[in-house]
Amino acid sequence: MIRLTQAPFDPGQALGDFCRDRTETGAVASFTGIARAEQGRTDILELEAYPGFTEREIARHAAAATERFALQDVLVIHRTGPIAPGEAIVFVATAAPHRRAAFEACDFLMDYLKSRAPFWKKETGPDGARWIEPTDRDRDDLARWETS
Amino acid sequence: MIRLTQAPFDPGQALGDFCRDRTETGAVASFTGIARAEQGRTDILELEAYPGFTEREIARHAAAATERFALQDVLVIHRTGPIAPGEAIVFVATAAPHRRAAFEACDFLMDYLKSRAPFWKKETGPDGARWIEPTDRDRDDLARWETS
Amino acid sequence: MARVLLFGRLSDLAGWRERDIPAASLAELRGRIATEDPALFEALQAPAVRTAVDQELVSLDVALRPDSEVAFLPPMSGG
Amino acid sequence: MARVLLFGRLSDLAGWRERDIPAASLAELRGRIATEDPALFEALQAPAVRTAVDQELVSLDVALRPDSEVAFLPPMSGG
Repeated sequence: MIRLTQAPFDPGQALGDFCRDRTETGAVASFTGIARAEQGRTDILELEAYPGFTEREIARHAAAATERFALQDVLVIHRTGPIAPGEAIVFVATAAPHRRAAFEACDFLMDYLKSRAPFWKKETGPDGARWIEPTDRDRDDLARWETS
Repeated sequence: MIRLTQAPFDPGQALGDFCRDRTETGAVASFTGIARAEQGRTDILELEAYPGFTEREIARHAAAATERFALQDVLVIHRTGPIAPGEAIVFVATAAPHRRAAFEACDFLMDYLKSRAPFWKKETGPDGARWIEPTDRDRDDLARWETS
Repeated sequence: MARVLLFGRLSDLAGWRERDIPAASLAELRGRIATEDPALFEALQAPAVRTAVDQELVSLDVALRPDSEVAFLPPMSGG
Repeated sequence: MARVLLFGRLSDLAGWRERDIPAASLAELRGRIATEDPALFEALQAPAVRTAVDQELVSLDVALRPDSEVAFLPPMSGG
């Protein structure tokens, strides 16, 4: 399931719901991205999405991950709008029979979300606002998954 | 923190508590291991620990992971005693400024827990009971982390 | 006519986020933007900026229907 | 005297989990087990079985104090 939300969400609630009533899963990996205060350099983060398009693009990658890693289930929750330091920005959970697939799929989806998913991220701090774009590190991380 | 528990625990609660009030963390990776029914082949899993020794050995590896991956925090919860299919056996959460360190540390700790931590695991099903020992896959997974 | 959407730094640059611009093709739309706002046109030409028509990514010129939605997408970054 | 603990399949094999056995060293303890229960002794010799004295892993012979705790640990598997 893919969910965009303007309101804060609780990653613990999300993981609890995701793990419930699984008797054949074995492994659930999760990732929670949290807005950092950067020692006062960031007051607020603002995430813009393209409603409809964004969900569909993420769903396409979640389906690719499901096939590639033989997942049983996948959940992506992503905040949009203004986000305060300490609030969760993104939550990804993957369910598989064994741990390697669950870990790799979660890692793969996060690399995609960081550098290719249709979100635009603006940081506002005492020095003003700036748009954040993928770093070289993000691009290198993503390149790990390219199949030749 | 390292916690062994005879009672069922909620991985969602654990992740929610672990993520709370973190304004400099950025990344929390988690892994939840769940007891599988194996299509009726497993009725109950029984985990034995060596109280005191087991916690200390895990704490030693958690400290090694903290240093190696520059973690901000780590949490390990492990069940002991009889565990029914669908119940969480193990929960590991790692906190770091960036996602690569959080993911790798969580993966590293799970590989350790699967094949080196002082637990003994017995599966009981319609065909009787058997002790589970690390698989070749588990040993290969662990070998990935060996530094030469 | 097309509904044009700008995201991220592009809307900061243009000073708007959503506008109707009459055009029968993507090429014509870009031409109109070039006339009205050369700085925005320049920004849209960057290879990292992607274009979606009716929520599908396109890389060549395409015809626009009267109710088409055209979105200009600067480099993306979620999580 | 030492308090001896068996874990996993070793306690199934021996039929006990915890017992006091008089011995002044690990070697002496192994000798007594060899006499009383050759099958258990054999199982303890497997290289995969590790030994902890007073909750520290040991690989050579060590002296035992009267209140020492000796644990025999077959291959471990958590998670």
